[in-house]
Amino acid sequence: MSTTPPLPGHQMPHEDYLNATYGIRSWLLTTDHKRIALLYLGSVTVFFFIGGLLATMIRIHLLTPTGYLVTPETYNKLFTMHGVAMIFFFLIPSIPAVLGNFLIPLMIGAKDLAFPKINLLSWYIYLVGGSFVLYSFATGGLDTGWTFYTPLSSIYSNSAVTPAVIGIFINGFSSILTGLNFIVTIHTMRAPGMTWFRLPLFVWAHYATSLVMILGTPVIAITLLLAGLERMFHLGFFNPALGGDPILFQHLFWFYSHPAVYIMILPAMGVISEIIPTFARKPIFGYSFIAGSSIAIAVIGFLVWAHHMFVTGESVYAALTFSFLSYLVAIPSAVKVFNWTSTLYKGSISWDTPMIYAFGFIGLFLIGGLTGLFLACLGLDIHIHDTYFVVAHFHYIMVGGAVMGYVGGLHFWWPKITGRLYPEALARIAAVTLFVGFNLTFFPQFILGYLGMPRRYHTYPPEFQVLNVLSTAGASILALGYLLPMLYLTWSMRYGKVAGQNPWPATGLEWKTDSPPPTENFDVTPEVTWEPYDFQNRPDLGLTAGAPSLAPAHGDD
Amino acid sequence: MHRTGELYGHFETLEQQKETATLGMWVFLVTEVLFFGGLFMTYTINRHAFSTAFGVGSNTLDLTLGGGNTVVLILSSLTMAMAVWSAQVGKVGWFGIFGKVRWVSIFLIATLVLGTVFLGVKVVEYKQKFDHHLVPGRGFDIRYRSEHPTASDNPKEIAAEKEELEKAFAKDPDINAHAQLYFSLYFGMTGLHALHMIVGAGLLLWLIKGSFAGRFTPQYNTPVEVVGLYWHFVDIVWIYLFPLLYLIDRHQ
Amino acid sequence: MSEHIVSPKVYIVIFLALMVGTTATVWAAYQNFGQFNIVIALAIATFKATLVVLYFMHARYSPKRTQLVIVCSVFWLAIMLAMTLTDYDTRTPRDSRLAPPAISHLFRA
Amino acid sequence: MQSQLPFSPDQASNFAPHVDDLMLFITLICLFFAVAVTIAIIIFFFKYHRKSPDEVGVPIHGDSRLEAAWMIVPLILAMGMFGWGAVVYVDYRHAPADTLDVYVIGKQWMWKAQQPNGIKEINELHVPAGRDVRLILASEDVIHDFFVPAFRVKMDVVPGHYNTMWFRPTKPGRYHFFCSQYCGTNHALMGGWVTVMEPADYAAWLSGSSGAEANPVVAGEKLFAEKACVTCHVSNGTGRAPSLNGVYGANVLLADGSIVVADEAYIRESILQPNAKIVAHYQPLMPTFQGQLTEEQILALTAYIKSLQSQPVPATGAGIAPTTEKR
Ligand code: HEA
Ligand code: HEA
Ligand code: HEC
Ligand code: CUA
Ligand SMILES: [Cu+2]
Repeated sequence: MSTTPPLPGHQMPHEDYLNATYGIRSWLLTTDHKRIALLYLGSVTVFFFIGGLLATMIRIHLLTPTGYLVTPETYNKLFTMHGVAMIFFFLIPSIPAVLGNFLIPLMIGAKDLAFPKINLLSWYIYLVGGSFVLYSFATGGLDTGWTFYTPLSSIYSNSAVTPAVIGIFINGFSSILTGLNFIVTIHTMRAPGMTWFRLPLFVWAHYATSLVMILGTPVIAITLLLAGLERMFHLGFFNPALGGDPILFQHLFWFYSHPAVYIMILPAMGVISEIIPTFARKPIFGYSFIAGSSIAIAVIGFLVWAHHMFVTGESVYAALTFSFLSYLVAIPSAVKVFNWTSTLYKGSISWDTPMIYAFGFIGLFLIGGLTGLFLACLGLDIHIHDTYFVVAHFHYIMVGGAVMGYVGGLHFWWPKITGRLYPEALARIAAVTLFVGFNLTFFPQFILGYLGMPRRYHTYPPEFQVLNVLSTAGASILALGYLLPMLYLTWSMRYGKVAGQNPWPATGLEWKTDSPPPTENFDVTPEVTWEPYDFQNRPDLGLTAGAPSLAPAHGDD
Repeated sequence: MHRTGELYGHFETLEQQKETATLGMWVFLVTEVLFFGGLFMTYTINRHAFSTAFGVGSNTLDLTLGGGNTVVLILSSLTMAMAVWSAQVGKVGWFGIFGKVRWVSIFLIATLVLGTVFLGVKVVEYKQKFDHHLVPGRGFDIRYRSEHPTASDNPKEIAAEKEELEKAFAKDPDINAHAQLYFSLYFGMTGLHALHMIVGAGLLLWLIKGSFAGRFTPQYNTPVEVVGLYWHFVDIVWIYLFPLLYLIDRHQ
Repeated sequence: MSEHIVSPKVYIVIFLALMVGTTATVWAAYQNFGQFNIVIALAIATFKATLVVLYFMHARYSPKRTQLVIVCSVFWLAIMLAMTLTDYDTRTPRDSRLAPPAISHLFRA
Repeated sequence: MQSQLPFSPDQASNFAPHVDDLMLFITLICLFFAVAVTIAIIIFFFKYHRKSPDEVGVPIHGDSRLEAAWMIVPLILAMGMFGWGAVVYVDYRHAPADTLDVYVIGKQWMWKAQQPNGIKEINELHVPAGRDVRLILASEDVIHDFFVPAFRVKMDVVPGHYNTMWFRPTKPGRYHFFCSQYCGTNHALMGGWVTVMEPADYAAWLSGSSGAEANPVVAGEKLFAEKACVTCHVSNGTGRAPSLNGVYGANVLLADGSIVVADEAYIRESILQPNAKIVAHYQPLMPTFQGQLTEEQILALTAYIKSLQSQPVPATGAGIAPTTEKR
């Protein structure tokens, strides 16, 4: 096994970003966006592991109605820490800071991001924030729910809220700096010929994501700062006993945290928009609509936050406004789904692993997104707010959507990142396992929710047990599904087949340099002369057969 | 990254580099707007709900110090703008015993001095609030000053304050808690602003060092320009803070 | 390089305008305009801020892109303030904020 | 009555059928899109499967009419969902005139209700069928949420605000209510039962219990508060003493390892000679009430403790649950 012969014609490049320099220092002080991406890959995986472990404990605990494993305090800490680790320290940084960091400069033909040192700084800030949060987890944990609602978090909770809040506050700046770097890079660092409408959709998606990062994150930072100060010094911004208003906290919190869900899903949509044309070997359907819908989601996404507050006693007029706008934000998402599906029409579709993840993504995001419409419906939200229906909704989008997109993207670009291919058969098995396990875990939760099981319950009436057991069974399959890629991807770094520049082949600029790329990305600054996702006029891809004998049927553009 | 002169290796031209840096700073300022925005939101909601308490709190602030500080800060913005200009045109002047000095250094030093004056005045104001038990926390007492006047206090002023407080208590029995909210916001907002000034002062020091080393020329003055943007932004925040904090219900 | 150099004269004029603005706010604060005191104060502050942005920060001479960035920041701030206020300003009185529940003493046995 | 969805709780209020219909409507629309997209993907997946390794797909770049169609059609449907949802919601947020007003207070981690005639209940709520009931909600500490799945209604209970919610119970019976806003350690235990009664029964219940002393349970409840039993015996088991919910008739594990059945005699002994039998995991803290209570009062207390059967069963966390086991 250890002496896999390289594919004919493919050889690992002589010098690349991985072996250009050696030693711990050369990694910890690197300003190379590709190395920083790998640093992030390592650290977000740690948090995913922690979050996943906590999730597993949640599911085991819920096997029986009275709770199987832990005390109520501990259970509350489990889901809080699960939410905090997964959202702030895994999913928000995952695709942008790992894949985005690695790929954006490559995709636009730049040598690096605009501010390489700031890029490194943002990783360190992430680490500092993460350490605070881990410190909080280790010293008493955190039991406020990931939403930190006041006055529970600012007055009543006895757990280690302060370090956690400080940690998330600090981590916010990491996110801000990443977003800032991306925006500036995309504006000023594009290679000659790389016009806005030649940008890969992945870059468009990250542009939109970055908008949300820079416009939303500062608000959560200040909000948590205020809540933290209130906790430490009894200031009373959100404490009704002193005249403050707990609802104000929710407004400020969701002003960020709703748009933040688009920080999580937009990059995944970007990944899917790359995978689908590559494996269908045709231009993506409605490029400008997909690009535009990313921006539309980012902008409209800022107008809907109070749909998390329909039953807080929010004014009826405000509720109507926010519900209406929540339905508007579904339209650009619909545009994406329909365009992806149409791209498959008359394609030349392969069943490679990334494509399986892409299909999984569409299916699960569809269910997750559509159930968002249930929640956005005022009359229905009265019933399903804060039940397991909500839990199922967001896991469908975040795990079924965003995490699937992330794992799919990792597979897609793995050859570029490491220069080697993963074992295809194993990867397909893992993808299918994940899909099955996922649905078994979270579908029953929709039913639980409609039946009225509230979320964040360490114990529940016995009539809910059957569905909970199903869900726990699914979760164990899911855990296995995640274990597999972790193992074989690590394995393939050393022993995988050598990939060559462009194994799929795909059309993006990142595939026109070595795998792994050299430190400066391109030996000569490339010049872009082709349209995105164009397989027809790209002899360099080596696809000689061409399209099946059909007149090239252009749409109306 | 390899550097050639002032050009970082991953840029093609100085112009691209400058554009990038300025855009970067502008985008950063956007995040700052929203960062302060959260505080302004909190301010708005609470002022709306407790206008009496906010008036009472605001009237305890010293308008001379606050107004004076406003002038100082705007003046520092002017000197900062002039620093950018002198860097752009590369102006040099004779300063007696110091000999030939670049004007950019002079203006940067002036800005730094003004900034320091501002912070100094802020310290004086904070000290007053401490003395008057107006710092949020257990000892907070909006009546403290009127009940414990010192020799230096003007008796007429104290009497007026007492009367105002009586009226306010009649309107809102929880005025102490609500005034504390005002002071939480006062310290939160001015404190965050002061923090930005301190960071700005650090950046100015760095610039001053660079300017004496002759780093800033008509060809390359991006750092001065970018720090200038930041400094002006901090000025703008104060332009809003001043009326919002110092000028509530002054006419009563 | 197409750098626009603003002359010191402009800077000084702007500075003077800012001083006038400062005086005006203080003056206005001592007049009783009722509800409009706050409006006037904010209008003057916004005027001053605009001057700083346009001239001291050279926004007037900056590329469109920079101007767009500025507009965005103001726009998003406005979203946050305005839409939160839609909730607060349209609540029915009973739902509005009160001191801690006045009925809870009923239950303190 | 309306047909019920297969996966829905009892329909016991005026809102329940509306919400279920709404659910059905949205489910059908969403099912349509989900099925349509899934089928399209599956068909394309197999039909256009790559035949030779270097084959390329047909370059189709897009179609504005299609784009318009799939923006407009979902938009219209979405407006349908919004509109219908809005109607139900506006109805829910505007209580009709002449409601029966019940005060409900949430505090960590129990609910207290007060009927219009002053009767107080803990973790219980009695309401008459067919009458518009309005709950006026207040919180003493953090945010809670009063949620009755069978009624399809919930409303947050926010400190510093009064929120109200209303419903018209339609079917007599006992229905779970929950706290559905996370409020700290025993959030999951902060629930109870709503009892919907025929109006006549409700009237009888009201007058029966308003005769305060006449009803031993009510009298006992009052005593339980007056003699400060509540300060230690917190209903959710977080106090210094075991929760008394469901203790009657249960097996109690004692500190010496033996087990006794908690019958009237045991309860009486526990009150008068608390140190005779110490419950496992608890300290002998309880003062004796010998000589401080009349027999009638002891009976009343016992009756009250017996009535505490319908509370949620506490979990098995250490220090939380009474070490009682139901047979
Ligand atoms: C990545 C994360 C993510 C994403 C993308 C979304 C997307 C959406 N979410 Fe979700 N949501 C969460 C994560 C996410 N959400 C989380 C974490 C919570 C809980 C927070 C907490 O309380 O802890 C939550 C909670 C939540 C609530 C509050 C529920 C409650 O507490 O009562 C609501 C209410 O409106 C909502 C709505 C929506 C809507 C309308 C969308 C839309 O953007 C979805 C749009 C997509 C589609 C609609 C599918 C594609 C469209 C078609 C195929 C066409 C057909 C469409 C029509 C007919 C219109 N979400
Ligand atoms: C990115 C976000 C994210 C992700 C990926 C997940 C992943 C999972 N979540 Fe989580 N979840 C949240 C975000 C997320 N969740 C949030 C925000 C909340 C709300 C918190 C709150 O209420 O405050 C929540 C709440 C939540 C609840 C509700 C708790 C409650 O309300 O009482 C449940 C219950 O089932 C749950 C389950 C799971 C499961 C089974 C997974 C699985 O997908 C996890 C699978 C992953 C692994 C298991 C790790 C990787 C696997 C290995 C390394 C293999 C080896 C490991 C083992 C063999 C154990 N989550
Ligand atoms: C100072 C705290 C305190 C007060 C006040 C108090 N108790 Fe107790 N009670 C305890 C403790 C501790 C125990 C468990 C140890 C034991 O069995 O003595 C207990 C046990 C009991 C038991 C047995 C419970 C079981 O699970 O078997 C009953 C019944 C009881 N108390 C009733 C009452 C009544 C009725 C009152 C008021 C008249 C009261 N208690 C007041 C502390 C208190
Ligand atoms: Cu009270 Cu949850
Ligand atoms: Cu949302």
